[in-house]
Amino acid sequence: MKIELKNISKAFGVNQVLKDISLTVNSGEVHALMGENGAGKSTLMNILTGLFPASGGKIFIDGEERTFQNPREAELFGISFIHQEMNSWPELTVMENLFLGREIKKNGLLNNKEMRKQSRAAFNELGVNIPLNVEIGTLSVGQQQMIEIAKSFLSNLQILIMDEPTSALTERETSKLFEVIQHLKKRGVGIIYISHRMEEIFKLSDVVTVMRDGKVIDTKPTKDTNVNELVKKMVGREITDYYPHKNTPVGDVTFEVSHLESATNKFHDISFSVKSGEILAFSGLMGSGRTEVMRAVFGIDKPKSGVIKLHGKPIRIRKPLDAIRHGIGFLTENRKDEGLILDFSIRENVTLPSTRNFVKNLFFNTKMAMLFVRDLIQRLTIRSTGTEQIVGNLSGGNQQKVVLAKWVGISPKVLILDEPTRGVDVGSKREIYELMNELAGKGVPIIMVSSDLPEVLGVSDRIIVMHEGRIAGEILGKDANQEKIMQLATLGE
Amino acid sequence: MKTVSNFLNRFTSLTTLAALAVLMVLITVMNPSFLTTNNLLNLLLQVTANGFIAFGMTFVILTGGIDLSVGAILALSSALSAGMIGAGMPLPLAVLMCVVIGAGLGAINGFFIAYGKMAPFIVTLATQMIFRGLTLVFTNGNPITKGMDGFFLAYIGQGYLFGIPFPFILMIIAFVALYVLLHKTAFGKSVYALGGNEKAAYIAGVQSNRVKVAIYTISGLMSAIAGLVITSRLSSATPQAGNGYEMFAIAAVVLGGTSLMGGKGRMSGTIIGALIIGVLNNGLNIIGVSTFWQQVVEGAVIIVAVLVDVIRNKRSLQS
Amino acid sequence: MKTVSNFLNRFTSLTTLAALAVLMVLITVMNPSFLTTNNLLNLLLQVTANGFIAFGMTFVILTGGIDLSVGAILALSSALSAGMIGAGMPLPLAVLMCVVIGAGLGAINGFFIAYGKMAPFIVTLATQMIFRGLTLVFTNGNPITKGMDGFFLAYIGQGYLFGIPFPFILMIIAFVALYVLLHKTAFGKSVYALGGNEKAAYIAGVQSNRVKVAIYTISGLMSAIAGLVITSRLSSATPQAGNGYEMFAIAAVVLGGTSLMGGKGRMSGTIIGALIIGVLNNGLNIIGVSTFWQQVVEGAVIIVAVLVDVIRNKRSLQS
Amino acid sequence: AGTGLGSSNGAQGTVEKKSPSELTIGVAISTTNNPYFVAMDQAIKAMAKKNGTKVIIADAQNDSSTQLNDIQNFVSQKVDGILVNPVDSDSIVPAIKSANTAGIPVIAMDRGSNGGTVLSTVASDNVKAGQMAAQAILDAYGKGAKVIELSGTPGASATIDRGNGFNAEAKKLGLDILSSQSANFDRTTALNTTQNMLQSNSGVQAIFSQNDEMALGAVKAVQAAGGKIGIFGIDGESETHTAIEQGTVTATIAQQPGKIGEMALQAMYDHFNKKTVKKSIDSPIYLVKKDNVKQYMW
Ligand SMILES: Nc1ncnc2c1ncn2[C@@H]1O[C@H](COP(=O)(O)OP(=O)(O)OP(=O)(O)O)[C@@H](O)[C@H]1O
Ligand SMILES: Nc1ncnc2c1ncn2[C@@H]1O[C@H](COP(=O)(O)OP(=O)(O)OP(=O)(O)O)[C@@H](O)[C@H]1O
Ligand SMILES: O[C@@H]1[C@H](O)[C@H](O)CO[C@H]1O
Ligand SMILES: [Mg+2]
Ligand SMILES: [Mg+2]
Repeated sequence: MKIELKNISKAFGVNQVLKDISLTVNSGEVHALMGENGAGKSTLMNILTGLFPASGGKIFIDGEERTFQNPREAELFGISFIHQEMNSWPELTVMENLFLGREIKKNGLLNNKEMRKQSRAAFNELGVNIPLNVEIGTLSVGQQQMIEIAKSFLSNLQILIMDEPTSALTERETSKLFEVIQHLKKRGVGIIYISHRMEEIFKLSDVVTVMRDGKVIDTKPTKDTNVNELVKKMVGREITDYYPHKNTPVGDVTFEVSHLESATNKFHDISFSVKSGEILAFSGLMGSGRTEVMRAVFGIDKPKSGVIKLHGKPIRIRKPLDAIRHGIGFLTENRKDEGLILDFSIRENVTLPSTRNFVKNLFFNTKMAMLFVRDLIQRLTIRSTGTEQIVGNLSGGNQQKVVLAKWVGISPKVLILDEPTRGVDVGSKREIYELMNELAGKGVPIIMVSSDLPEVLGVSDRIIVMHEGRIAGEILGKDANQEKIMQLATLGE
Repeated sequence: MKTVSNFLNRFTSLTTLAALAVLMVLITVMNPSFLTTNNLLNLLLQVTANGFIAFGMTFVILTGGIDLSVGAILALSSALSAGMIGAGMPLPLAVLMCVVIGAGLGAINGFFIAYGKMAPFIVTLATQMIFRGLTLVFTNGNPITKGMDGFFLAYIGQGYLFGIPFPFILMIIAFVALYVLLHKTAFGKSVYALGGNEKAAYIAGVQSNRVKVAIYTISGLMSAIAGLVITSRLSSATPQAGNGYEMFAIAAVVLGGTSLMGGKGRMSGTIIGALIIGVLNNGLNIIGVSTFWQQVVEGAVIIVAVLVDVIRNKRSLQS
Repeated sequence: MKTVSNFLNRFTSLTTLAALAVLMVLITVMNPSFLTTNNLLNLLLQVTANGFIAFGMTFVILTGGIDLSVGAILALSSALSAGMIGAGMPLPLAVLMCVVIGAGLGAINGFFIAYGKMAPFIVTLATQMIFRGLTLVFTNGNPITKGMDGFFLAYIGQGYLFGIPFPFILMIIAFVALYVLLHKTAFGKSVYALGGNEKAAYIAGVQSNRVKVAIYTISGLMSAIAGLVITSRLSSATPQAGNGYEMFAIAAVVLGGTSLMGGKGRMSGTIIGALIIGVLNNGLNIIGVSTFWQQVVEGAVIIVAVLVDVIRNKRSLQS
Repeated sequence: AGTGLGSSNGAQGTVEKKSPSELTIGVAISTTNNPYFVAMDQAIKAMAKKNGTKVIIADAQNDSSTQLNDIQNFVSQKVDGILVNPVDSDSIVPAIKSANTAGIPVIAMDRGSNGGTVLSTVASDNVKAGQMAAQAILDAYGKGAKVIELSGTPGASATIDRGNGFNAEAKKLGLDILSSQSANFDRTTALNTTQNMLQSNSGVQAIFSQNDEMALGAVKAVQAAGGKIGIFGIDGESETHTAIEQGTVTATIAQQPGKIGEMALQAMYDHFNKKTVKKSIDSPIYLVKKDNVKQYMW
């Protein structure tokens, strides 16, 4: 199958997000799509698969013009789209999720036997083993992502679109996915692969298209380009160091956690401390309990026992508000569920944890809030139409930056970041690191949970590695390398 | 033992079942005449009207919707078909018409909700007023009794089959049919999908508008059947029939463990929920609780039953 | 002109205002006596009870909740304080007690909803039954009139200030106070946030449980004030007072453009919504629409008004 | 309308003699949402207590099928007799029949049954009450008097009967009925509805209210409007008596709900004492005006 997008344009109201885009994708090739946050990648794919209509332009499939009315129609035609944000039903079982909207019937009733058979076949092809009758809400994010991928195997797959599929996968799951992609390619499936991870692009793709500001900047065979060239085309300028140098010294211990014990058996005996101006990374495999630790520290989940100290004094945190009052900020890893109110504006989202700062004489001062948020939008280069834009209409990466702005906005004394750069483009990542350095420079201790090893190695002063709910070890940033971390993370398994 | 409880747990919420059992034991202790065959048969009969409506309501609530117009649909479809009977339409045809009218009124709700993108609460609140008003206009406020005692109609609400009230058997048939529809067909899955995540449902190709029209149609249809049973039992169609029934049906569904947010719940819970409400109504009478206190007790039982369910779910999440 | 419409648009939904205007024009055409000062003053007076309740309901609905117990709270707080008056409590104190009781009953709802993690619909359905039952128990089913004609109480519902009915002035005061609370304070922000995404709001430091208790308390308190006005207007507290008022209040809130899903809406819309319902009730009486048809017309107006709003919103999104 | 099924209870001679203290009586009330029925309910309870009779009271909340359930529950509990105040006279028939089949004697209160067999009907005539109200208005204001009507809950039998009686008689007597609106038998609703009706109808001389609750609401509307309008109710609530004394209500057609209840229970006692019970016991209705207000009270 050959897909040709010709002169596609799209405007949301006055916001012209796609301008005259042309792109060709062939079967049997992996076509990487790159571009800054908000460049229009997801929107383009949504148009191709019939989720939105285009404002202009045409789509040709094998030379014939075609417009899909809805995603299902595209899928029946062989074009599957694994969205950036997962579209699943946590309360339904794995098999129900797999077959929703495409159930196999026999005499009008569900043919569970056949569906089970096909599910197993799809999982086999993916090389995963997931039980079929558990609710998927109880599975890890990685497993859920694998199910999304398995879904596309159930149809007559000809073109597969993946929008940042690895952002929630473990190393092992990621390499499994890459094997699958190679296999699909051999089967003649064409793949459109959207990612902000350079190494993946070079490992996987045959062709790469770079988008910027809703336009195609260039399309090239991957082998004819390199990281620096791609970055320059995406960002419009040269980036030399991806992990800006942090040159502020580390001070005294300011924040301490000792003997923290999970109430639900997710982690045990967690003790650590952070010094002022220090960036402490938590590394480990997914599911090792890092997020759970931070949730307990921040008062979202109640720990069984443990002591938290700020500046040497024990503090009680029973709910997030207590933590916020002590100046602790926590960027959660799941922006859609826990980070944002999608229907609200950027201003409303950003000022939520710092509402009290804008109250003057009992009343909330909206003007002040707008100025404040405008400033943060600039600082974090959030691509938007202004402080009043609805967050749900931002691109994924820009939504992530709004969550960050929210916590930077409380002027934190301690900042906890869980996967802070998930879905963020290279240029913006660098800005986030700079911001972290700047805060550290002011003496703010920063705890960063990250599954991105280069990032962990690139920005942290010290690294704690977790394994199955316990701290497996600690390495200074300057002594660390991938092997050492992985060894602790797996305890040599 | 373990497997029985496992089976039951898969079939319905054990808490709800336990609540029902506790209630029945308490009432029996206070007045043993509760546990006579005769009274239990009455109980089954009394549960049917709410049962039918609550089954339809389960579909509606599973999609995250609500149907406040069920009682008014019951009245209007009964009145119109009673009028047809009075005008000489053969009973079987009139019964069929009643069901068709109920389904049609439900479809009107569904149409506004799906294609008008309006909140189910407000649409069905408005149609409740409209349908009830039309019932009054049509009946001129009077009960309709002419020609209402033919055997065919009488049997629907008053007949017995193998010593069991026929409407209860009808209710079990409806239950099985809707159970299969909800749990064993693609349509059923799309009902859950819509309630769980409408956007995802759209992307997966669920035809949300059609599904919505269908579930409100089912709800209307079930209300009409409940109307038939009542009309038959009373040998008359009254303009005030079904007034306030929406609340009992919703209570039955929620007591049965279905979430008002949609996406979560089971048909089997609803039948237990309806039984709890039936037992309460019947039992409080039998033990002679004064009428003013009856409402208080009913409200309290609802709170306690739902609270226990919430606590149990929380506990099971943690373990 | 542009700025006026801009201002209004920021203040409230223009569609709702337009619907109100159209309705008033239509009624005036059919019977000019609608547009007399006298009738308009009556209208204002008649809107107050629903107005108070709908203001409280706006907070509740903004958090994605619902309060079905408002009418029962109105009755119970009125009856209890009327009983106190009968027992010789000084009027100002009894009036204060009425408000305190209403707030307390609302807090009970909030407590179950927040700390019991139960669905607002089911909690307030159950407390509706409980509070109404207790009212009947307390009053023994009879109106309370003893000592109800003291000036202080009479003024609340029957007084005039500068030629305007005092309860309307009271309603405007409540409106302004709640408007400021909702739109200009940190508390108001947390009400919206809770309705927008409860989890995210909680993590951002919103004390969801406390906010919930607070909003149901406000709703109970407003219901009690509505009860005071009614008791004062009738010089008696009746056990059936407020029956079904929840539906009018919810309708006013939704007509005013507040989403039943929570997170979106405005106080100012609610006042227009309440006026629309008041104009309908008053106007249909005045133009002499037959009792049976009144419900039909009211239901139809609600549907049309909400539908027009949906269409307008869709249009404004597309442009 | 009688039916063929009624013969089952013709066996008055075979009734087992029982004293009041040996009896269990089921009482099915249409609704206790109204002082009128509360009075009936309380009178029955008080009298039963005095005589050592066990009564079980069921409130149908104005729903016919709930009332059928209530009566079937009585039947399955094998009560000795049933007093029923029907939600409406048509839809009560199957309930009466099921008691007939079980051989349990039934006495209807306040409203009759259009089928089945009742031992007796103790009622005041609602049609007549409406007619009396029309007559009273004529007496006070003469031919051509301008009247507005507050009607009860749409579809309720009292609404229908009183409305029919009143309107037919008013036509005959030459009253000028300007408008009729429902206020649901409810006081608050009546206050607003009356205000609105006074607004659109000028020169109103009298208000006919189908019950006292609404009449008391109308009083407030008339007071607020500041005119002098005659108000005529039905029921005879004690509060209305006070209002008549004070002159805010002109007259009411008093029924005696408590008496109805007592007479019904007495008839049941008589039945079990093997006395003959009259098929129809008329609970008299009275026109209560200022001059005879002390005479009749609930
Ligand atoms: N529904 C919508 N309404 C209005 N604007 C929208 C909508 N969806 C997307 N946009 C805007 O379109 C632009 C492109 O967004 P898109 O999601 O396609 O970016 P992206 O390239 O996928 O970015 P990311 O890498 O962050 O995922 C953004 O400026 C975004 O704000
Ligand atoms: N063994 C498990 N089975 C299923 N779900 C799990 C398991 N362990 C963790 N989870 C879930 O996966 C999510 C992430 O896990 P957790 O927070 O423990 O690990 P993490 O180290 O932060 O990993 P991540 O990189 O995914 O954030 C949590 O929501 C948790 O509930
Ligand atoms: O007879 C009663 C009373 O008059 C009451 O006020 C309303 O219902 C009627 O049936
Ligand atoms: Mg994207
Ligand atoms: Mg994590």
